[in-house]
Amino acid sequence: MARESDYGVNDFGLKIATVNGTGSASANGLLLQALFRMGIPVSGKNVFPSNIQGLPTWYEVRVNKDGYTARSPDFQLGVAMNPESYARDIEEVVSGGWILYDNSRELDDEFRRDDVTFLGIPLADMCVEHFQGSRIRILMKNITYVGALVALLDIDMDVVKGMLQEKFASKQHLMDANFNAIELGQTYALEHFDCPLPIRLEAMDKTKDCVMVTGNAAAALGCVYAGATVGAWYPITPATSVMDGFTEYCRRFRVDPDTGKNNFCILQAEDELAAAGMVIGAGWMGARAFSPTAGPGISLMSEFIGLAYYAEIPCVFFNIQRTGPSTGMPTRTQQGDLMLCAYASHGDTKHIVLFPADPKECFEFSVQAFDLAERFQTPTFVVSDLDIGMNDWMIPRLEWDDSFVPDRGKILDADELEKIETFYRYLDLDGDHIAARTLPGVHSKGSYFTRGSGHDKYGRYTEDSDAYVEVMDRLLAKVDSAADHVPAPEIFETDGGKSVGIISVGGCHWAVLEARDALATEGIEIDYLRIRGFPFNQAVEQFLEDHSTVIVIEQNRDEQLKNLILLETSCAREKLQSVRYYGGQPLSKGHVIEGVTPFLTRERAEVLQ
Amino acid sequence: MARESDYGVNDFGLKIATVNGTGSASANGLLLQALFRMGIPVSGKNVFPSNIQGLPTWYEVRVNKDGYTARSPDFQLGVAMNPESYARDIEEVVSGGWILYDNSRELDDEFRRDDVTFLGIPLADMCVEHFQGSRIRILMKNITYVGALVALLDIDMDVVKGMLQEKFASKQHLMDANFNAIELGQTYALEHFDCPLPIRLEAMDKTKDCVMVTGNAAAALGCVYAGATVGAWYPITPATSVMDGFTEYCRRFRVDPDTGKNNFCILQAEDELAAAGMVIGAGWMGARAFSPTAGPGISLMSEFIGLAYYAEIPCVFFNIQRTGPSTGMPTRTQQGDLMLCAYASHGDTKHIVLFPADPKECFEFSVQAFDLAERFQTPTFVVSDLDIGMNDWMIPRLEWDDSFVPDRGKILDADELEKIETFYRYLDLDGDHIAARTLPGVHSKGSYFTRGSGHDKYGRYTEDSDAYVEVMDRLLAKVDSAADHVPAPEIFETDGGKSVGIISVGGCHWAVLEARDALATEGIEIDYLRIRGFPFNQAVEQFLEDHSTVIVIEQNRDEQLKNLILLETSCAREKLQSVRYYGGQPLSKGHVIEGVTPFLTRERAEVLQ
Amino acid sequence: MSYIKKPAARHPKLKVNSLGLTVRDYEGSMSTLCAGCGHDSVTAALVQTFFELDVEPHRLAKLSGIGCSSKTPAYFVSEAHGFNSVHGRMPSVAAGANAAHRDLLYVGISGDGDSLSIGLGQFCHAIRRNVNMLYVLENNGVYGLTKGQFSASADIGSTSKGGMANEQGPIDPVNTALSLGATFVARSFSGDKDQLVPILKAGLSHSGFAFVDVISPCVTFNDHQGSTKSYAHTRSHMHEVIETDFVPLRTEITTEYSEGSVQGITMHDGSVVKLHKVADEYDPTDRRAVLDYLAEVGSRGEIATGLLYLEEAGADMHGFENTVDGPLVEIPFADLCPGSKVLEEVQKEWW
Amino acid sequence: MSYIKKPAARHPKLKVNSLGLTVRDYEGSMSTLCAGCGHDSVTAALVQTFFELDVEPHRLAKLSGIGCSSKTPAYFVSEAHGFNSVHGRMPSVAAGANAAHRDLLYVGISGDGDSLSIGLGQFCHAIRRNVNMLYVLENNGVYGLTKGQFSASADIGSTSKGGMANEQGPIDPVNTALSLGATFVARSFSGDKDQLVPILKAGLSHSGFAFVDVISPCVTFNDHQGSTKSYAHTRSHMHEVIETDFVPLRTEITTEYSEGSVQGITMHDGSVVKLHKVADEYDPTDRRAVLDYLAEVGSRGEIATGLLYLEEAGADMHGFENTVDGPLVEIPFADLCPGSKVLEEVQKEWW
Ligand SMILES: Cc1ncc(C[n+]2csc(CCOP(=O)(O)OP(=O)(O)O)c2C)c(N)n1
Ligand SMILES: Cc1ncc(C[n+]2csc(CCOP(=O)(O)OP(=O)(O)O)c2C)c(N)n1
Ligand code: SF4
Ligand code: SF4
Ligand SMILES: [Mg+2]
Ligand SMILES: [Mg+2]
Repeated sequence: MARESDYGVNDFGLKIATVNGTGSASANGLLLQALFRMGIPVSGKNVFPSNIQGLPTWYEVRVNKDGYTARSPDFQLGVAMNPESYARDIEEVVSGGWILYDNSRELDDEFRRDDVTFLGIPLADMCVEHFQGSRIRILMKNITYVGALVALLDIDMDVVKGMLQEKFASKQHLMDANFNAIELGQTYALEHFDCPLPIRLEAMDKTKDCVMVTGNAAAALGCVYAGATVGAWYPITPATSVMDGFTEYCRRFRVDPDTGKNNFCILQAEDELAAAGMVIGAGWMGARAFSPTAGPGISLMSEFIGLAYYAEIPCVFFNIQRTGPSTGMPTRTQQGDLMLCAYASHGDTKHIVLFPADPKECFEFSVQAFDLAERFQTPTFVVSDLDIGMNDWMIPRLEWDDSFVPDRGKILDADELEKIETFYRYLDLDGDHIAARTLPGVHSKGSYFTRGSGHDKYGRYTEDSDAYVEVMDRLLAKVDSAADHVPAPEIFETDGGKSVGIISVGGCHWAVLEARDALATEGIEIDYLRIRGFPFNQAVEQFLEDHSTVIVIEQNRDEQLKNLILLETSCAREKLQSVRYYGGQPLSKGHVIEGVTPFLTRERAEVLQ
Repeated sequence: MARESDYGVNDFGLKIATVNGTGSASANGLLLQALFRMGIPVSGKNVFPSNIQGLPTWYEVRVNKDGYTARSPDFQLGVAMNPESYARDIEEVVSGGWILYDNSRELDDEFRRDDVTFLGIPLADMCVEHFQGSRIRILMKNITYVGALVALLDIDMDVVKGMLQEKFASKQHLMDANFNAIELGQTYALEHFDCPLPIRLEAMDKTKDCVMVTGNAAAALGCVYAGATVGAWYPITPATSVMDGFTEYCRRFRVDPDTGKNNFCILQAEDELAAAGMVIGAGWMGARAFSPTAGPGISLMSEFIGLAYYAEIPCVFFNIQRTGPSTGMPTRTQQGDLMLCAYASHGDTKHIVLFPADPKECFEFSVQAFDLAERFQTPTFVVSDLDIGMNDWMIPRLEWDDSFVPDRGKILDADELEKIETFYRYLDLDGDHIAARTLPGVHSKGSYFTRGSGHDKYGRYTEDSDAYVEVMDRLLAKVDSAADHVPAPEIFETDGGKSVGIISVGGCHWAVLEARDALATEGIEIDYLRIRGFPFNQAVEQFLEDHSTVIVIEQNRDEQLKNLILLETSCAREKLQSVRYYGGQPLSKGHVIEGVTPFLTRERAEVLQ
Repeated sequence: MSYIKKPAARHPKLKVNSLGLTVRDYEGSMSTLCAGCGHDSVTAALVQTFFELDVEPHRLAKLSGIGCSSKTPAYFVSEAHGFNSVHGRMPSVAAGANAAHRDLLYVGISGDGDSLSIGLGQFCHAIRRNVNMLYVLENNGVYGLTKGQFSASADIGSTSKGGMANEQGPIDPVNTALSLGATFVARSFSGDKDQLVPILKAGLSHSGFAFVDVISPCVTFNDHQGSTKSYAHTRSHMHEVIETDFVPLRTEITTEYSEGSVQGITMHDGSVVKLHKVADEYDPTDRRAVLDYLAEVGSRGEIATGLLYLEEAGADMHGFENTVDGPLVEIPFADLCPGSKVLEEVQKEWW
Repeated sequence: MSYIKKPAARHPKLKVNSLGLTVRDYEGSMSTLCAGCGHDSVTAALVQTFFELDVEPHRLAKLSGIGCSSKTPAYFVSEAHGFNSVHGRMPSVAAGANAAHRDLLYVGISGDGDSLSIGLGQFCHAIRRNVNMLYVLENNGVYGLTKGQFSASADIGSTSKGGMANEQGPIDPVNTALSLGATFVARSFSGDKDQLVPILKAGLSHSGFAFVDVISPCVTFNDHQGSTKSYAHTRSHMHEVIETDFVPLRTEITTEYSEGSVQGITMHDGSVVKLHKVADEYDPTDRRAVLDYLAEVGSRGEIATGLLYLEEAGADMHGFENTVDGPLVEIPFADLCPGSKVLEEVQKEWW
């Protein structure tokens, strides 16, 4: 049984249990949108099965006036629409909470709890009575529970109606049905229950500079803004919506108005190997090209990634991580591919990796990834995850500087080529470890032979030890030099230097932030650094040096981030402590507090100085 | 120009430069074999291009009465048969050495050196005179230089003739030609030069308990002895000869005498992905199955390796490493896939890896790999390299204990299944982290569903956090527990505990041993541990603890072994120093001494205690 | 046979087969596919096939890749051994399994994405190797599990749910299989169990790679108007080229085969496949003629169905490899390990 | 054109093409293949093709996988851009390159191992996508670079150097390409430059995937008696179905095409391919008829050669994707980035 917990106005969690494929997603979206439009910070997490229709699915809504958006497993209100999962859904509500359910069929005694309030509404019966046709009845049942929530939570009905009007502007009969259903639910709740509940809403103004979007949509838009023209992919959850988004935005913004033709080319490849090959081919030609995928895709692309590394071809890969290994849990989140992305492929390799923490960074890092890939002429990864990529996130409005000029790196144009004596592809002329490249078709002096086999700095085939080593050493230095160019870590430091620090990455951020605040209110102040890029920026090294205990928080079993720190910084192992959660849900404050506490008690005296 | 160097009777190096595809390989083999049969420790390293015919190729022979077999770049004698590579070949001979060349065409002045003795023999002319047909003339030219070496080095002519008799027993005309050529060369040398040279041979009895073989042949034989029945592969240098060997030995020892049918099945797959799938399918059925490949193959197999890890299917992969990344230098050696093999695939994974140092261990570890794979129900890698795999090595004669019983791990047979109530595939009943498996077709109670997607300990599909985590935690513990079962490290300790230790792996061994002896004669004594298995045995941890400086010597750019030690032991980073050579040649004493010296001078006082 | 779990007490009226099992014993766990998904009908046909052919559940190995279709092995014969492998690579797993244990029955279930996109190479090479298995491709023209993208079998002009028309030519698995020398090629429809079951039976008896392309509509993403793999389209465009009867070995064969329209082919295991031909001149053993006939039917926009081609004589993978008759996994270690004497001998050759 | 390097001083007698380049300017670095390798003859034919078609070297992109065959791009047109990628995966690299820059000429060189074993899936999908490129498969029935294992194109009964006979049926790339809807399919022989050069020219002009299977003997591992891809066997079993003339755009077309045995096909770029047919009834634009004819020729143990099938109308990859006419790489950033205004607009939809 779930434990009791704090809650209040604009501060609670609610979990809606339905069956997938029944249209609940749009009802839940409506709900979340209404809250957002009321100016209240809100977040929504979709927990869905790896199938298409008929299995239990959940939507978790967190309302938090202070703006905390991390997942919270404390649900004050359960909307239990799926008898299949009653047992679990009812148990999950905290003591003192409420359970809204469909009492068209009576609730089995085994599900009863004394410490929560059951709010039964005969949803199915009402829908049978008021709507015709089984499909519409199923859909309207969802809208009806939203109607009940309007009453129970005091949602602004005008906002809801406004949204329905926008949505169904051209479909009067659907608008009518939705209005009807909303009001049915509202009326029933008002008549039968004490509305609103103590957990309820009050309009605020905390969302006006914000938007609500998924990380994958934002990443897709980032690719458009970065000037990517070639996208190659093979469908895979949870990366598919990156390409869906790119397709949609390209169709809107990238079709030549005169000819109706596309200023882009999206190739649905036959598999991930082919997708990687396409991206590399396009990168070789000078296009900004990318492929979104997940762990299994990266495994399959490994050989090609090594080619791009060694032949120095810019290309961008998005890894929207899901729970591994193997097929794993494709609809659950994890950070299990950190090491893989850093070192993918056989032989000595190392790659640039960016770690966004939310859709805002998905957008920004997308753009930056193409710059880095071209500047350093090497595969660059944007490593996101299912939680960031597929869930709705409230983020500050995105901005774009119209003076932005993409960093194409060293590319010799026809004029430059005309002037030089001979072009050598892998010759570093200015000591920055980067050799100029040329693009095919530009000038015959720029021609060279690209290969994944041994080559010297002139670009010639070689089996000579020294010539081979010389190129390999430059490659290492080159990628390492990207450390100063990847996004610098975000650092949260308390006033005085503290001895304990936390390091984390990606979507862990929000739970860590919340936990850190919570600890601070108990007088425990901790410094915190969030890694945003690999190879690690010097600031990471500094942070490690400045703290005697550093707790690394991440979402995988094998301490992959901690391992990267061990390998790539000079930090002593004794300093590093590990907190891991890898059950497939987004990280929550509780995980963090529970995880760090054992290390704090030891260090507490010091911490509090 | 090469530096002068020590040499003497039964102690020198010779390098033969020819053109590949001209039959020099068999002439060189003849030479090496003769030396071996004279009882003199010898080793041969083939340096060949990644093509089939017409490019420079070299064969390095090291004769060492003390039994050192590591590559040595000091060549007292050069046999320069390829004008294409004269410049390099002549330069490589040490000052005071000799160069045997074909003076049918006069040597260009630019190649002359004052500090070496040129021994010209008109080989081409002699062969034109004595043999008919261009093919036979080309072949006999090689035999003729061997004849000259017989005189120059004092090779036992009876031994040579005996070998030719064995080899050409059924081909009289070839035997005659060979005898002829040998004698031509010998006679010419005796007549024109002061024979033998100061570098010469004297029969010994140091090889009688030894054999001469390549690592790949030995590994192949190991697979036969381990009882492997299914081999699946895709050709790739330098792994191809593993399957060539397996095929040959199976044809000899595994054909059912009654039916003429094969007690094995070798599948030439369409690529490495398919080869991995086949091995996994066969392993699922209970066959001992393996696939030999090289780095690119492991990259391509990555997805499947994760499946085998997560679904717990025994399978054995041989990675005969070559120089990476990408296609790299396919005919050069390296240890560039250590990290990859330890952690291959996306998500949290870890694998058992064995590291043989010579063909003897290739044989033994092959057998052990199948035991480990079945005992721990997980992919197991034997990580060798081109040098070990394809070169001729002198090793102690292999032994086999006929009482050997393969360790099949926990497999429930029909009787056991008959007795139990219900079988659950992933349930650990005795706390050793290993769950019993069943084989298809044995008993209906043993049926279960194998999958790479989320599953609980009962083998059921799951998307539940706790159920997923429980299995993942067991997997980690399971593979870690293999640390006590992989081959223990080989440790060479000096009498008193020394503060400096070396850790190395695989084929580095021989150069390290030789360097260590050399240092010892200068009074510098160093302890040495050679890693033979991963996860690391407790003895590795102990060695690290016992030494204040540990120098890790390996053949890759990125300190991969050192990194594995950092990740998988509790050793402090400051202790670890790195010596790397990754130019594609086998490691030599010089690399080691040069590499460790900087650390020794610092520690020297201490070292000498 | 002694190792079959005792069937639980059953409704007394349920028919039992010669193993004493009822059709329930051939079912699997509850399907999690969409209500109405074609794949569930294929599952039902498989259940009936295994039941009627008296297949010992634990002697059946069922394999798949990844996809909605690839989930179905979980939904039939719970007591068979199942392997849900990785996307597109099931053929190699099946080949390896079969190499190790040739005495089990192998059934592979795949989808059009699984077999014709990511898995095309493995699919073709399994055909070339003639791996002895029943291979069912549940073909719906889309990637169901990833929500409806066109697959490589989508026909030109077929529209997606959003209304976009596919322009690239399809890879027709039947044509591909025939071109590559497949020894058993059939096409059927998940909505036609009467046609499908005898084909599956024949496929299971075939000694070699028995390929069955089953049009299996995706009700969620590809069953709308404009789709050429919908129930409606398939029903109205199906053209049964040949009608199949399967007469298992144990049934006494009494029927005489009339000349002309019925052709009887004896399978390796002694069963007989009787083919009632729609057109007299159709010869299901003449590969080229079959290809031509199918091309003609196809050019009319019709979908030829039935057991289209059958060749019982060719060697399977074990034939090519000359493997022993029994399963490799049952050979005792003593017969595999040459022992110390041989090791000594071998080493004499090592100089 | 202004960006072609000035040709070095040449022997005055060497013929120059319209760019002022001699055939030498189309050569590459020295071959490192075995003396006599068929692949070197293909290289020579390519050199002649590019020279005679006045190809601007730097506007040519030459790609390959891994293998002896895949090394050959290094041996022609040094001033073209070359990409020796990974084994079996060149088609995807070519597709991506072409997607980015459709205005270059693409030639892909592959081997039978590269295209029919590891690369079969990519090969088939490049055909399906109709990637605009000349794709030359240097077919020797073996893996040359890894020393002579049978490849998937090895014929039944063909023996290895050691004498072992191959038993598995071959994957015939011509048949496969035709079955998959390839728009240009030819087969030739490295030993027959006269036949090969016009085919290569036509392939280069074809707008779509121009597939040329070239029997290219491996003298080291597959040129012995018993091999069906040897010089001797190919010479004696070659059957030229069709003779090709290629008339480039700039040449005035004066010939009249007689009915019957000569068929003229105008290519997308205005060049004309003239096909002199051996058999009057052979129609190189009727896919099914071609397949049947080839099957018949093949059943006699003969190898049909020539430009076997040609279809100039179909859309290529860019047609399917509706890409702009010019290269994507040349679109200015300003036209690609929607800018801040649009970003504001888009975000209004984000609730
Ligand atoms: C390596 C890899 N890439 C992508 C996926 C995602 N994926 C799962 S199923 C599927 C397509 C399934 O299509 P199909 O085989 O036609 O089966 P259907 O669902 O239509 O029955 C894809 C792309 C995956 N599981 N693994
Ligand atoms: C992933 C991978 N696997 C295996 C190899 C080894 N390999 C190199 S070339 C080759 C076969 C080449 O055969 P083919 O394409 O027919 O070319 P050929 O040498 O016969 O011209 C193989 C297997 C490789 N380079 N990469
Ligand atoms: S999505 Fe389509 S293929 Fe998948 S279960 Fe639903 S109907 Fe079947
Ligand atoms: S091995 Fe064969 S294919 Fe390779 S270069 Fe030599 S002859 Fe040509
Ligand atoms: Mg499908
Ligand atoms: Mg070949």
